Amino acid sequence: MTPILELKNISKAFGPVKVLTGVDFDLRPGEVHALMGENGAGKSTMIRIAAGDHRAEEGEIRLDGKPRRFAGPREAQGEGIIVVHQELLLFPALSVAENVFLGHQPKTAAGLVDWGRMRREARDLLDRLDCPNLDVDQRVSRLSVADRQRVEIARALSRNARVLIMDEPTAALAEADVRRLLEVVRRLRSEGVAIVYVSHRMNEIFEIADRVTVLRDGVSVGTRPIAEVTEASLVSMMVGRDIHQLFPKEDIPRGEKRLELRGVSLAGVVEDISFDLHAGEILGIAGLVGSGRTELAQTIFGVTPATSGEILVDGKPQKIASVREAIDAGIAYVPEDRGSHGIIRAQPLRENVSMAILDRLTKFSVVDTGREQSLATDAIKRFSIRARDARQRVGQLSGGNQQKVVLAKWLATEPKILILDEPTRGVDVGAKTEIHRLMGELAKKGLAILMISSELPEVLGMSDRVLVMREGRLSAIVDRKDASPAAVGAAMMQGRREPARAGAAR
Amino acid sequence: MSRRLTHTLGSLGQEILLVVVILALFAFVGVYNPRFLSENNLTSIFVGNAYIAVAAIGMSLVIISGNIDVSIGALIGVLAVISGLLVTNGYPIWVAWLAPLVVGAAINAVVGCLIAYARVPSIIATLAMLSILSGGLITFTGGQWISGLPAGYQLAQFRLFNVPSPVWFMIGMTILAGFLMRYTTFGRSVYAVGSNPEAARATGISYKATVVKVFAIHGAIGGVAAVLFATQLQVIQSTVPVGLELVIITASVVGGVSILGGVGTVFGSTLAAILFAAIGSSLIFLNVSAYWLRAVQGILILATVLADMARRRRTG
Amino acid sequence: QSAWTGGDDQPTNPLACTGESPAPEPGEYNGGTPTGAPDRNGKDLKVVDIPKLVGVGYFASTASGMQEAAKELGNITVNTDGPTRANIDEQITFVDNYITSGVDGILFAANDPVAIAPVLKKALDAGINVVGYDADAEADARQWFVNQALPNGVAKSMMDQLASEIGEEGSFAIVTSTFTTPNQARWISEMQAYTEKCHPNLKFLETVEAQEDNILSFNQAQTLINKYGDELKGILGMTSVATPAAAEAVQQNGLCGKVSVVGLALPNAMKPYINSDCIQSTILWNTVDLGYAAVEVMRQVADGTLKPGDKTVKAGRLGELPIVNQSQVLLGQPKVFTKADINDFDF
Amino acid sequence: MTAMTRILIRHEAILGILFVVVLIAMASQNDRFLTTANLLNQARLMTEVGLIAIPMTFVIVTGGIDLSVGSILGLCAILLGVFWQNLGLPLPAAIGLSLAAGTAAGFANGLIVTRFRVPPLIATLATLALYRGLAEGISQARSVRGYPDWFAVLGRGDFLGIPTQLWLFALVAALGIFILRFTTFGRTTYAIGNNEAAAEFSGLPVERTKLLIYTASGFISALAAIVFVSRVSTTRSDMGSGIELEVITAVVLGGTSIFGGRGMVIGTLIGLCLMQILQNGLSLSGVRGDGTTVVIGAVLIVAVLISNLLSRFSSD
Ligand SMILES: Nc1ncnc2c1ncn2[C@@H]1O[C@H](COP(=O)(O)OP(=O)(O)OP(=O)(O)O)[C@@H](O)[C@H]1O
Ligand SMILES: Nc1ncnc2c1ncn2[C@@H]1O[C@H](COP(=O)(O)OP(=O)(O)OP(=O)(O)O)[C@@H](O)[C@H]1O
Ligand SMILES: [Mg+2]
Ligand SMILES: [Mg+2]
Repeated sequence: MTPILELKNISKAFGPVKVLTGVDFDLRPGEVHALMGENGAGKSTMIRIAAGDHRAEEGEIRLDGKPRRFAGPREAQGEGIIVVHQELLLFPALSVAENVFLGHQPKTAAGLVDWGRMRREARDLLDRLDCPNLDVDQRVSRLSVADRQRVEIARALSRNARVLIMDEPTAALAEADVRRLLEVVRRLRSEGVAIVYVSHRMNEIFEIADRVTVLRDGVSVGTRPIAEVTEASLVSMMVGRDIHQLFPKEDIPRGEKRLELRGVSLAGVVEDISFDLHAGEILGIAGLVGSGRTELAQTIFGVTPATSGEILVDGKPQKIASVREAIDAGIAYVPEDRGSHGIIRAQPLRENVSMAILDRLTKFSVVDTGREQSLATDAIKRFSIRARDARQRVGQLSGGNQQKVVLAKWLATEPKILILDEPTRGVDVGAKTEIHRLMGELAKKGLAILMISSELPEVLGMSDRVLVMREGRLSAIVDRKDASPAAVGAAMMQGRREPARAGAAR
Repeated sequence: MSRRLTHTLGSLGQEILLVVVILALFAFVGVYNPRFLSENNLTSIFVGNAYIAVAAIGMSLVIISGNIDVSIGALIGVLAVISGLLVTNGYPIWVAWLAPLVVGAAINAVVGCLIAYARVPSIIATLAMLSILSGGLITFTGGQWISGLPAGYQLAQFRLFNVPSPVWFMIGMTILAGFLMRYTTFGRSVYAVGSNPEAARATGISYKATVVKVFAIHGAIGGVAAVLFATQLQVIQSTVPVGLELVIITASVVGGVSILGGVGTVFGSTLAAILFAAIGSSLIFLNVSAYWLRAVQGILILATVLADMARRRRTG
Repeated sequence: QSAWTGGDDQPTNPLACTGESPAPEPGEYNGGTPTGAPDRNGKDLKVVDIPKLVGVGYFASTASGMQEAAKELGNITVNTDGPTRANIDEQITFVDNYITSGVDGILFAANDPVAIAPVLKKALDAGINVVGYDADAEADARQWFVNQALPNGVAKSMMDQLASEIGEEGSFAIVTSTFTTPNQARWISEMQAYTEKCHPNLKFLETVEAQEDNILSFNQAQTLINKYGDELKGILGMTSVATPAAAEAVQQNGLCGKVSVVGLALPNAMKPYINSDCIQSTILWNTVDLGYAAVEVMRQVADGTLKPGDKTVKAGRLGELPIVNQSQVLLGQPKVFTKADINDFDF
Repeated sequence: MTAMTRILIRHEAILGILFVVVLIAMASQNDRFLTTANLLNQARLMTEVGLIAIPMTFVIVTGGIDLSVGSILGLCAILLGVFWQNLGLPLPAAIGLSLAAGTAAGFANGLIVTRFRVPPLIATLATLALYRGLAEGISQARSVRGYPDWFAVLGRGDFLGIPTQLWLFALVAALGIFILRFTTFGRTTYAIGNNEAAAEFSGLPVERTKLLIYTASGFISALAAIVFVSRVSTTRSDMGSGIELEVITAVVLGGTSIFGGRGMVIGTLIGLCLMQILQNGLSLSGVRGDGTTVVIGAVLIVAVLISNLLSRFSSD
């Protein structure tokens, strides 16, 4: 069978940085071809080349066996090559329906945009993805990350794709949504669509992929049928070494009580939460997307101060009405949205690391740059951040290294309580284990850690206790010894209303 | 259905607010002095400011696309003078009417290229254009007014069904532009580019081409405004009204076009332009000392914007 | 409203209602003197003309009068340069730069008499001859000022003309540029004083601002017409921008003969309305002559032939001009142009 | 890339080179240009714009803009006169009150921007009209004159052979450089401009910083008003109109990104001086004011184009 799409000997550099070197890739009709690799391995770049978004310096693209050059994304789309982008390229100010159809709106006979048909067809597509609650007239800026991901997928489905490329489509989705998406992928495959599927989640790969290609440092390490690889062999292909222990959890004796919540609520989002957190403990929070975990964390951290209830730090009631007060109380929060809440891309590593403790680095409100510099170089060493020096802009680092910068920034505040919100989202296996190892170390030093994660294995692997949230409420607290995927999963889903059927909601 | 209605009302919030404010103003002043509502006065409110409303349509396009233009006042001055010079130098009247559209489109296409291809931020490119156009205008005309305009040139004095042509232009162009923005792919790509240029590119919409087109259309609309400006009286002034660009931008923004791009309609800016004209006129009718005119305008802009913010917060 | 909005608070001096007023005695010279000026008698002069703003017809025509005089004299070059907006700050910068560049003489029309004074004094200190026209500065900041017409004379011409057109009982409104413009403010004050004295039954309605913007002037005149309906008998235009725009509004409303427009305007701008019998007259000094006289005075000041204490000055084709108010050269009485003679003028 | 080349392709460095080139070109055109007297005099003339440009740099670095500075200047000038002459206060007290009023006006801007989250462009567009309107309403078109001689020292006098206001300007500029470059306040300013949410999540006082910056902008505008009144020894309600565009031109010419997050006070100073010597030098070489305006517009575009072009060769 001739491949529908073929990349031959592709090389690409951004300025002096070589990102892809002589990569080969082929895609057959009716297959799901997984693409894997560490952060910064060049997956997204390769995809963008195939989609006509970037131009490769060397190599050629063959479509149906014939060489092609794409002048821009529009040409590639004309050939039926459709991409679900990793960074959710949506139009926040426009409606859901319009986001789905922008660039190829249905037209009336007179060549005008047919709004009625556009809304109907958008509705149908969303129903196919099983999200009847998503209103097609809603502005995308008001949607949650998960819903935006759905819109992005609906957009790809709205074009009659021959080649569908999905770059981490499930990064923001929870279990149930992932199931439905995989369903759709299977159906498309059976209709003969060729699919490229990028994900850092192993189980999805094994469930859906027919073949897998692994990139490492911009070089293709190889393409294998899925039956010929195991999780361990994939990991060693990706990182170039074996990883023995994914979750290096150590047992640390529980210290004294650091943080206690008594009936904390944030009107309408988080209701009546009570729990305690001890020194040396890692408390995991599990829950579906939208269950209010981020809101809870941000309430503790003073971003959205609690509307009722009490927060106690070291046994004393603490008023937390702003981020500043939370930091002064010894709380640190590593946010889930790294790009918009964690780092300042345009500023040097040094200034990012010192940002939360600027007031401590000053004499008469003048920043002591000497101390700042040594703080940054220490951080680079301690967290083995791969950066040129402390003056490199954070935006130039890879995702995993950016995450380490955020960690360094917050640990510089010498917190007693560390809240980690999705600490390893979109982080590759290698960096992930490093972050996990670090968490263990910190706990050992007596830090109390609250970790939010949508990856069940991570929650189960790293936590001493697991706190489960559902629809803004606490639904269970499970001890490590009792924490099984089944038990936690059940607490997450329990009593969850079945989404109403399509027509009924309108 | 009702849900859709709420959405439509929600997205037209600013326009409805403006209609309410305008009606309230007319009612209030009308009660105080019924002459305010005479046909004659209503017409003159519309006629004298139609060119601002027309120019604000183009400005709305520019702002929706995520840019801004502070040179439009100077451009209108230049185009009006070009039109006048053509007609006084013996060119046919229709040439004098059309040339500003073409020249305006050409000049602004160049500005659009600077913004799209050379990546000069629009406020800087147009700030520079403001200097170049306004300085160049004086250098070129030496400050002489253009008089001796031939009969039949005064387009803005024509009437159709006893309604002066500027009103027709204002209404017609608003509807045309509203239609263009809502029902054509080009119109939708202007919103897309303003909302998220990166995403627009990935969707196959050319940022560069869209921005250049938006500026060219804005220039052509500026040409229409210039012709209305030039043909209202028997002479053409060779300077630009001071602060005209701010009035036009304010009309757009108070009309609900978000300065952050991607949001708004052209109906709002036309309504806002009408509102400003009505305020100016009503202060005279209310015998409010003209010294306070600008303070009242300022308070009104602020009130409209704050009301809009409050409304947006309420509807989420 | 009792105050004619926009007037200044300076004392007024209304003329007699009828008959010629005697020419006022010049009094003792109160202008300034340049220090250390070189002997410029008969030498080539480099003079700069800095009007209130460039880009309006009014100052374009004074500039053309200056060129005419310069050509006639042959030994003086005049260059007109100024701000594009009637802005005191920019005008000061222009004067300052020309002092540095080393001109022999500065002609100016001040946006603000006080604000411009320090920099003009600086010019005098640098030995530059300084002569004003159209809008004066503080007297000791310049040598001579060529006055186009005395404010009370302007007031009399305007109000007498208005009364003759709308009768002694009519109502009228004023369109001015901005309330802050000194010349207009002065004239309005004088008009108010003169009206109280000589036309006590004329009814003042209100004053509106219209910048130096002809469309806005048109709109404002239009609004006045709509507001007052039949009550409004006359509109006074205080600037050469406002008057033709008001005439246009009257014509477009078909009110020719019902509403009079009286005001200051260049004849060229008013010809269409006067020739079509819509408007009867326009009042102005000859702006070309004003520029012409300013250059003539500058030449004589530099030559030393115009000295403090002189009672008249010879100004080329204009003949002898009287000296009034200590250090002002008076161009003459404002002229009322009518259909009979307006077509003889081209400015 | 070496550190040296990285410094050389900074916009500020390019501008510095451009400045020297213009300086040399102007000096060779006219021997009266490069004299101490002329340069000091130019510095005197640019002080008001320069003063306001310092806080404006901060404002633009946060990604905001303040269009109301010219109106605040006008309002404070009028208030100075009203307090002194109409209310009969001693002049120093009038100065203090006028400074307080400017500060309050800036504070109001800050409140509208931070509390009500109105985009700065719209907020200050509204207060631009409002403050100017207040100035006109309060002054009733009357100007105040006849200030005592000691007051003129600030605007027209010298201290140690250097114009008095230049000392003031130097002080404000030095403070501006110091605060933006070395203090936590400066760091916070940059952080807000680059990523406001991240700054907020790091516990930086975002709202307070913005509020302070807009307030400072009001205060310095009032200070500029005092200097201005002292220089021209009169107050009028139209003072400072249009100055906002000059100030913004100087700041963006100086390399401050209109999108925020990038810029230096040094750059603003160079931009300011470049504009001033262009105006002065061209005028001395016999170019008329309108020609100079055209040249400044062209220089603005060229400066941004060059720095865009060079930044392509740098890694960031
Ligand atoms: N526009 C760009 N300019 C410069 N460097 C870039 C650009 N885009 C990507 N890179 C660099 O290219 C490398 C590959 O990036 P790419 O996004 O393809 O990685 P990826 O495999 O998709 O990683 P992830 O799993 O984190 O999505 C990275 O080092 C990245 O920093
Ligand atoms: N931008 C938004 N606009 C409107 N509602 C939102 C937005 N973001 C989140 N929500 C809603 O807020 C609630 C809580 O969301 P939150 O992000 O806290 O959940 P979470 O459990 O932390 O999930 P995640 O896995 O995304 O972190 C959900 O009902 C969600 O739909
Ligand atoms: Mg990627
Ligand atoms: Mg979350």
